[in-house]
Amino acid sequence: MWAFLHRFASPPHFYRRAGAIAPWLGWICLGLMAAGLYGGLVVAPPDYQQGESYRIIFVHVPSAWMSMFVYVVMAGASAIALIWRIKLAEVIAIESAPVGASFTFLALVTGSLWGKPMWGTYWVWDARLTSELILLFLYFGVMGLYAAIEDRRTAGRAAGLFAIVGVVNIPIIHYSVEWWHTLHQGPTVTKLSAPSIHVSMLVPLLLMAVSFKLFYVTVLLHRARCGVLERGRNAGWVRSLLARTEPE
Amino acid sequence: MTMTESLVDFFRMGGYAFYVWWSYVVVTVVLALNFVLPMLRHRRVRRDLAQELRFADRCDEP
Amino acid sequence: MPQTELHRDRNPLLEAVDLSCSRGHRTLFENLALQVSGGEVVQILGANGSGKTTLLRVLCGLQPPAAGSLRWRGRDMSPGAPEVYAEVQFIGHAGGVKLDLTPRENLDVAIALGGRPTGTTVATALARLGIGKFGRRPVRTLSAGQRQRVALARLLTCASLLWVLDEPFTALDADGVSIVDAMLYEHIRAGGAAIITSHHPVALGRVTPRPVSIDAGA
Amino acid sequence: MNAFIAIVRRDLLLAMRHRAEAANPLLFFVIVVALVPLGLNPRRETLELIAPGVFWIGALLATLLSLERMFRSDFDDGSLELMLISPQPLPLIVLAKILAHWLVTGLPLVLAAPPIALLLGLPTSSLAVLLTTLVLGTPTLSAVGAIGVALTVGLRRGGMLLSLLVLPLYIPVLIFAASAVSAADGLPVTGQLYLLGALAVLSFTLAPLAAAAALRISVS
Repeated sequence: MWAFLHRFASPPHFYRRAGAIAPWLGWICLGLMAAGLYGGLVVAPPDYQQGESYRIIFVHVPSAWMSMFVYVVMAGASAIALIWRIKLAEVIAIESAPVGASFTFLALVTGSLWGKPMWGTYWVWDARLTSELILLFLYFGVMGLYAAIEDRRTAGRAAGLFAIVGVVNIPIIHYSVEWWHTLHQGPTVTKLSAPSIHVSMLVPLLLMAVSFKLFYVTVLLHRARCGVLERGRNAGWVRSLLARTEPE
Repeated sequence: MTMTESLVDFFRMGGYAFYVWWSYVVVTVVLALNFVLPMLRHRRVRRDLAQELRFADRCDEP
Repeated sequence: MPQTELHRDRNPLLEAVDLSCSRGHRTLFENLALQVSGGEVVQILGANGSGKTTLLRVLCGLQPPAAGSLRWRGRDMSPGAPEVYAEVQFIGHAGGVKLDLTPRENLDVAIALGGRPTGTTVATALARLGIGKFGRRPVRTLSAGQRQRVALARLLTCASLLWVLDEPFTALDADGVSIVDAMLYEHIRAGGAAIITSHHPVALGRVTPRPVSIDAGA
Repeated sequence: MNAFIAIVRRDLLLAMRHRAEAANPLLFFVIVVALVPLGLNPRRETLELIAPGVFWIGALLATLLSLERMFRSDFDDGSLELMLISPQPLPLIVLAKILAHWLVTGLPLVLAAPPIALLLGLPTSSLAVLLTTLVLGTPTLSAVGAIGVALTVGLRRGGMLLSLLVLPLYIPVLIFAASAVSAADGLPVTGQLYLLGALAVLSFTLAPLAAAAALRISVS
């Protein structure tokens, strides 16, 4: 197992393997997303309470799940990069940050668009939305730190360390925001969680969740190929790769 | 319910058309950007590196 | 340049095996092999920007190399290993001297950080470097050469096997150079070693440093 | 152990040599607190409602303002490299820097709290709780801030980025401290104080390790 991982982690291998896998994952993700959307928008019955507006959960909830999932993957990859000094793990961590930030932004936008019909205002200091907002700041922190430091290697390791510090703080922040929210609970705030899930709603939701995960992996593979290329610009394999494709 | 009526009803989303469709539009746009931008960046990086390589060969830097 | 290896009985103090370093995307040097044994002074020669300072910082473990490995007394040197730091003294360009403190206060802190005082008192160390009477004035009021001497005084007050000095002679006058030359001489006679960098070869009276060029890799 | 004391003593000595500069965080804090009634209205009941939050946000910003000084001068004159090269454990040295920073910034905030609380019309009954939250909270601010400073010490204009990194991490302290002070007269506050204590212990043990690793990365 370790030998395979080590071989896969070597940039040239990764560059080729990722190039091969990415298109397949892309198509599977598209298929699942189409099925999920069809199931969610057409098949699923309207909710007895919220009518049709609840259909936003098919993008809101998967985005929220993904925003958290990507941060944990980023922190994990950063830990691997810092402890075992694997360049590929550092590239994966750094390239995941923008995708995670996009999912967090989507969770916030869809959350507030869903909040308007339900609570009458676009933004409510609901515990989960507030945690998402803070998570977005943490993402900007990682990306800001990476962009601020000139040397790519130092920048990658510093941003990775902040991702690890962030992942340790997320449960603390989430708990304190939940606690703070119950302290100042508005009288009629209904929970943002999905209404009691009927199977006809659950299936599309899961389909969308899986397709979002595949989307993340596909985009990550593309971005990581770019990162690996940039990182190894004066490495031998990059020279031979480029010389081969653009013959003099 | 004729075809067009059910279609119109589908897009009305029980009066919440604005919120539902706008959130789906935003999701589609952001996901599309996330998919397309790395492609462009990849092409640009390859072009820059290749060009850099060619420049290096031409003035045979040590 | 063939490696004229004086075969010591024990392993060399510090050994770098095909070390390579880069700054940003530019590779400074590649597969550089370097061996430093007790009782010798190695002088790293190289043009500006050839990575001399980076090499010194890598040798002291301040900076991880892009590739290659370092061995301290034959054992692999994991970065940040305390047993190595107890033996190494590094004086960089900035010298590590606080301008608002007096030389005495600076040296007291250095001793507390260094961990192994040599018994030479702060006063004698400062006197040895010719700045005995400035001991109680803020370093801010001293000249660049005198500040460099305050930093160098650290070598006398903290025991260490390997001195890593980045351009120690630039701010020093002839008198200062001869003092450092004497210090180096005593240090290597006591079995210590030193790595120094300098733009131009320095006429050292008693010590003949072994030049190592950073480009050729020796 | 004497390395720890030497670093704390050295930093206090340096702060004394720049006594004027050491007072800046406190003056900043007073001005921020004084601005609020001018911005809103000075009537007692509105002030009382927002006083705890304003107080703690002021403390947060004052600490943030002075964080830069923790490693900046050491980075510039090379003594940071001296610390990294020293055989003494780096987290211990970082803890000494955090303690020194708190003594110069956090302690004055705690001592100046009573008169400033009057400025904001905080009831004297909640003063005791305010002081407890400050004593527990401000060291945590210094410790967590040390991680952010260590990450941005290599940057010339790291100030703005430092606040983006550190403020999200300050949120739990702000929530528990401000709510403890506002619930002080009458409602039980032990829950918040225990949590503040837990945050303090957590940050004293983990922050020096993270900051030490960050320093090694930033200096390399």
